[in-house]
Amino acid sequence: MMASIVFAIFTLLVIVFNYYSIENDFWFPELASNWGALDTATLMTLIISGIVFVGLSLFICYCLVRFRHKENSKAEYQIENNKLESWLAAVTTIGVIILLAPGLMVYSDLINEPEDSLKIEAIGEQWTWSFRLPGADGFFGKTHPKHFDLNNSFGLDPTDQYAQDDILIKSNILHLPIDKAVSLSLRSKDVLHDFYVPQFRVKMDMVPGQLTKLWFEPTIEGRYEILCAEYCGIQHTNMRGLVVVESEEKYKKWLSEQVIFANTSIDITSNSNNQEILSGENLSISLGCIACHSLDGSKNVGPSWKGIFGTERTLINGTKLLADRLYIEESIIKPNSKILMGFAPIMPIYNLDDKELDLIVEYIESLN
Amino acid sequence: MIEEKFFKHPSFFPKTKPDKSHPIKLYLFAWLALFILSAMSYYVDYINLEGLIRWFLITILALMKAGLIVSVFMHLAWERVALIFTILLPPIFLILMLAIFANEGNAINVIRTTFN
Amino acid sequence: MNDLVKDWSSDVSTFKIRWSKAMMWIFLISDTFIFGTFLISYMAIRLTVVDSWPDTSQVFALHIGGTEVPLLLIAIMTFILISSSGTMAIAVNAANKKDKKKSGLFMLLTIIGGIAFVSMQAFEWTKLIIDEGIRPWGNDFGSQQFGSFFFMITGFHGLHVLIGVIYLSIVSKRLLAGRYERIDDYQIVEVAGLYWHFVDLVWVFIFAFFYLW
Amino acid sequence: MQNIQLKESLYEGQKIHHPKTWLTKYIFSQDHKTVATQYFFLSLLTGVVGVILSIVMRLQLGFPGVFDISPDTYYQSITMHGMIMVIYLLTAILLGGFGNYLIPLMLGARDMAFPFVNMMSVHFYALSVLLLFTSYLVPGGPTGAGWTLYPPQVLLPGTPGYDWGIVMMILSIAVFIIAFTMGGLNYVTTVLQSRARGMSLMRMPLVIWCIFLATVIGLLAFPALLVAGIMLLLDRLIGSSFFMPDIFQFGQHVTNVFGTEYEGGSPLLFQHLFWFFGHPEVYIVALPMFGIVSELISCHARKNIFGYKMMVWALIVITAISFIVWAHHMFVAGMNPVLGFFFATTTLIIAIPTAIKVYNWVLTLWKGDIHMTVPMHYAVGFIFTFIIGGLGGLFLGNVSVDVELSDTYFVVGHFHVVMGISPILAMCGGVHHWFPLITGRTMNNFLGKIHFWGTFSGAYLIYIPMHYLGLGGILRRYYDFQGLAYVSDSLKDMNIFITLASIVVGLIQFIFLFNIIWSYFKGKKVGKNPWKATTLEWQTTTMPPGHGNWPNNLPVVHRWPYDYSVPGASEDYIPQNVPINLDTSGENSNE
Repeated sequence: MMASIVFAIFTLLVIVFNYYSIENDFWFPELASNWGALDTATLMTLIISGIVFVGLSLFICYCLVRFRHKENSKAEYQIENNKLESWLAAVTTIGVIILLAPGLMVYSDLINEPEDSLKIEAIGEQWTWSFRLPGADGFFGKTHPKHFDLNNSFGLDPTDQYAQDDILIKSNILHLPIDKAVSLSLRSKDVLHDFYVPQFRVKMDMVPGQLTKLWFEPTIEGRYEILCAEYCGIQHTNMRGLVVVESEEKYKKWLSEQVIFANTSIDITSNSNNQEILSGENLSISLGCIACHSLDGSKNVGPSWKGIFGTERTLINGTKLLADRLYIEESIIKPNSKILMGFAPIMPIYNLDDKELDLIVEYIESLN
Repeated sequence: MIEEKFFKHPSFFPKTKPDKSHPIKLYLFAWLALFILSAMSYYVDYINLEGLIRWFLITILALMKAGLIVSVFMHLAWERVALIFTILLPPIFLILMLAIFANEGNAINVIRTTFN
Repeated sequence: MNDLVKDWSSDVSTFKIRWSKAMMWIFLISDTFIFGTFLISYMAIRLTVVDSWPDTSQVFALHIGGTEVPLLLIAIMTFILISSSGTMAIAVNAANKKDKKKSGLFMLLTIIGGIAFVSMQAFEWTKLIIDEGIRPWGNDFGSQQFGSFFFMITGFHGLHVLIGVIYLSIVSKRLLAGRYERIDDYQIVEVAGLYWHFVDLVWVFIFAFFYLW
Repeated sequence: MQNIQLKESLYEGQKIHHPKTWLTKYIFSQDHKTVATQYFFLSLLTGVVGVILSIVMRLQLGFPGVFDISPDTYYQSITMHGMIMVIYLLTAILLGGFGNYLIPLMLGARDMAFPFVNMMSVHFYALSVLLLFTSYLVPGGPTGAGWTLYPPQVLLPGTPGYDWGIVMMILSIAVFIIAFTMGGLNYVTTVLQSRARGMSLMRMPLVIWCIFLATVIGLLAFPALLVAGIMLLLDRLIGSSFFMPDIFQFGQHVTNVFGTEYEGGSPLLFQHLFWFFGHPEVYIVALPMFGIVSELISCHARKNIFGYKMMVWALIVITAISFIVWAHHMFVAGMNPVLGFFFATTTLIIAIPTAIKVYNWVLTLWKGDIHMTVPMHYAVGFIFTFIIGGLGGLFLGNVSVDVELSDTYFVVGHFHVVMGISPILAMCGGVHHWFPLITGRTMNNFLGKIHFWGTFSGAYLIYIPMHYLGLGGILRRYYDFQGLAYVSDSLKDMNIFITLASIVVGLIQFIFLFNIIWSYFKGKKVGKNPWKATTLEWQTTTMPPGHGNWPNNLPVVHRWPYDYSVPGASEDYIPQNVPINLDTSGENSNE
């Protein structure tokens, strides 16, 4: 008796919590793309399964009360009732079909991208994003992992003529025109990532060594976060980007400011000090240093670079030493030789040549 | 009566040793057949058949050899039907796995050849 | 078919065979899945990789007096393994007839065949590693997965053969010592035979799909 | 008089080695009951570690930064928690523990078919657990790649334990698979080959059916995991690249241990292999729960399980289909999109037999004579949680809904309802039910009810909210949620609430452990067959059963296992080994 009442209470608690969560925004984020169909499918499943759950649960509670043990009460002896069971099976089957059929239809839209869509490539790496557009000729240049290096962080084939006018966006901010279908080709440089914008609903993994596809159509102007939805290492949480949905002309203006492949990879050759700071910055971005070393002094996986140059540092074993050029270079080449107090020895070894080392150190120094 | 039903039931006195008094000749025959089949599949490679015909022949010959070993050497041909079915049904899952993996492998290969 | 239903609905024992034999059969199904998964993964990767797969008949060729005979060693190994399987079958047959001497003799022949097979495989590995310079991380013939798959699959199969040899030696020793005669029960010989034939069976597929395909 | 001395030939190999020393009695015992107990306590021990790890995670999520839990620790905890719970606790306790104890007793056999192999199995299991925990001692600590161990990150810097933790993990899993195979061969052979006279397959209790089929699934599914593990290990140790494509990480091309670059491998292949094992694994855990619950409901509602034949066939269908649905874990993993249609369909098809089982449990309650004993509480609670879990499966199996919900907390909530709370309820119910058989004493009802209500309400308070977080797009495996614009502020409070709830529930589990120990010494002594159950294990002459289970003659089975409340019968239950002609219920007995 008591038990069944409590069971019933918990059942109803689920419904109550439904309202609570809608009140407190544990509910679909604001929809900013054409994929309302996904929400509809989810909502439909939620309603149907909710009805089934409440129905079955309350029926069980009723049984527990109605047929609880009393003095000389005896259970009915019925082995089976195939008619009833086949009815139940049939009803379930129909329900399943009702759920599945729309789902499959939506899915077929999901995997067939429209012809006239805007072609963009998104590249994931630990732990940041970068993007590439085909440029004037409308064709992506060929890429291959073996082309990756510090100056060619997109792995473009330098000899491919299609590649020359590809627009490279090294920052993790992507601008998109509103009401235009975008088809993303997703690549990964290192590990599994997953391109996910909650307001766009769709998500797809980025798998190294192959290429995956995803398409959506932004419908509301605004700035939306890009998140990594597939676990990709200790900084998984901080792998964020920004997609800015704006009007056509703004988008055109932004596009015109971006560099194309032919004009990149000139930084390291020049010599003036100012240039070096700039290219040191680029280097630190393309190396992914800033994923772990913040530039604003905030503590991250690694110590922040802001204002460390020339200060006194305390190592794990308690010894203090001055963070001079030599120390920083050593920490880059042999990262785990001197571990700072309060940090884990997880930094990978970077075998850079002297020029690149100088650039990085100069850059760190310039942050003071 | 229930007891009679039980005692008459064949499963009470199972043949713990199924009759396997096959003549040695049978094994020698299977042996010979295996040699010939192996030689044939080796020959398929030796004369450098290419394409579908090669793959078809290799697979067929391998399956024939496997059939010989399982049925004659491993005595499955003379086991009870229940056992035969139990042995031969599970590999169906492997065949399905093969189909899916082949599809997947092809898809990735296409991607790599087109985009790299 | 009627038999099928009767067995499955019978009590006590479904297969009407001895426990050890039933256990071996079930184990062999599980093992089939291991080797099946190995070969299917091999197929998947071979379909996936872009650079060409090495021409096996060239890689495994043997130079006899200047002329290059493709896959000769493998052919001989196949021959030996099939023969050992045949001798094992005869040994089992003899054991069922409670013929201790004959059964033991043919089991010894089987063991010799197994040892020969393993040693030839060892020779093949050294040849490939030292002469052809094939490594798990690359080779001069083509896709670098070739080496790793070759060493993994043949290695795993060779391990099975080795275990089989040890297993058979124990069984044959006990057989000739007359242990099974005393309890008048030669079942275990048949069980060992099942295992050995399975090893042969796996080799058939490795031969077909790795060496010839 | 029906117990006829059986021919030796049927029961060959059943030489009972009676233990001589303490060592052979408790450590190297070949008695299936002792082996079961060893499995039970070992897996409970690892389970305690798993619970502690989950508390560590929840503390970080509830109070980010307060307890100074580093990302390494967090992700290592996730990985170890998942592995321990899914493989080392649930698989081991449901098959190794319950399976070992119940199969011979319920089938009327003297012991497992191969007692020595059985003993080896539990010792290998102990070894695998040892290896698992030694991964905390190797440099870099245990692997932190998540329990799915996805390459390439599992072998790359930037993931904790990428160098030695993963090696230990794979070795441990390999040893576990050996142990499981030893045990599994035993269960299958015993069920198929050494049943009591009259015990046809269609007279087996459902729990035996379920454990049998779960073992079959395991024997066919674990090979895939073994192969995947071996290939991963080779990638790590001998520089092959099965799963490793050409990788450019942290500004340099990643090289293997021999200094050459990885090239051409396919990460997706691992995911396929892993889930070819991983999805059947769900049913390896689920089927035994089904079985236990069926027994409890039928026995404590004093009513035969409704539609026994339908239940058995549903089980067989589930077993078959469970092998062709695996890729619904990979809808957004970048596999060939066309496959999505196939796997979505098969996945929703498997919902039908599962639903039939639920209906039959409910219909068993209908017009029953329900005794709300503690085991019955657990059983009914299981039905509730399992309905939630099953319906959650409808979301994630349906491909387009899954695109929206995968990698969110909806998934976490779903599989914790299905494989977290439901197994706990089924397990504890089973322990409460069979404890008298094992010890001759009953467990304390009061403690039992506290534990039940605590765990059950915990299931609702912890996991129902998680489903809604998932609808809100909150991603799983996140270290913290600071600075996410689309996340509502109330998420913080919700996380704190969930954390507190989970800590309480975690502590409540220790009440159950205490209850076991306390009742073992102080529990109320009961006579034979306290629940008035029909199945064979309660019909042994001594309780707890002695070594060899049946002192002189093996029982003979005359009826199906659910003859409760048979009309015209003197008692409201008729044990399986009571001849039909001694009772008026012959025609009813589902022959």
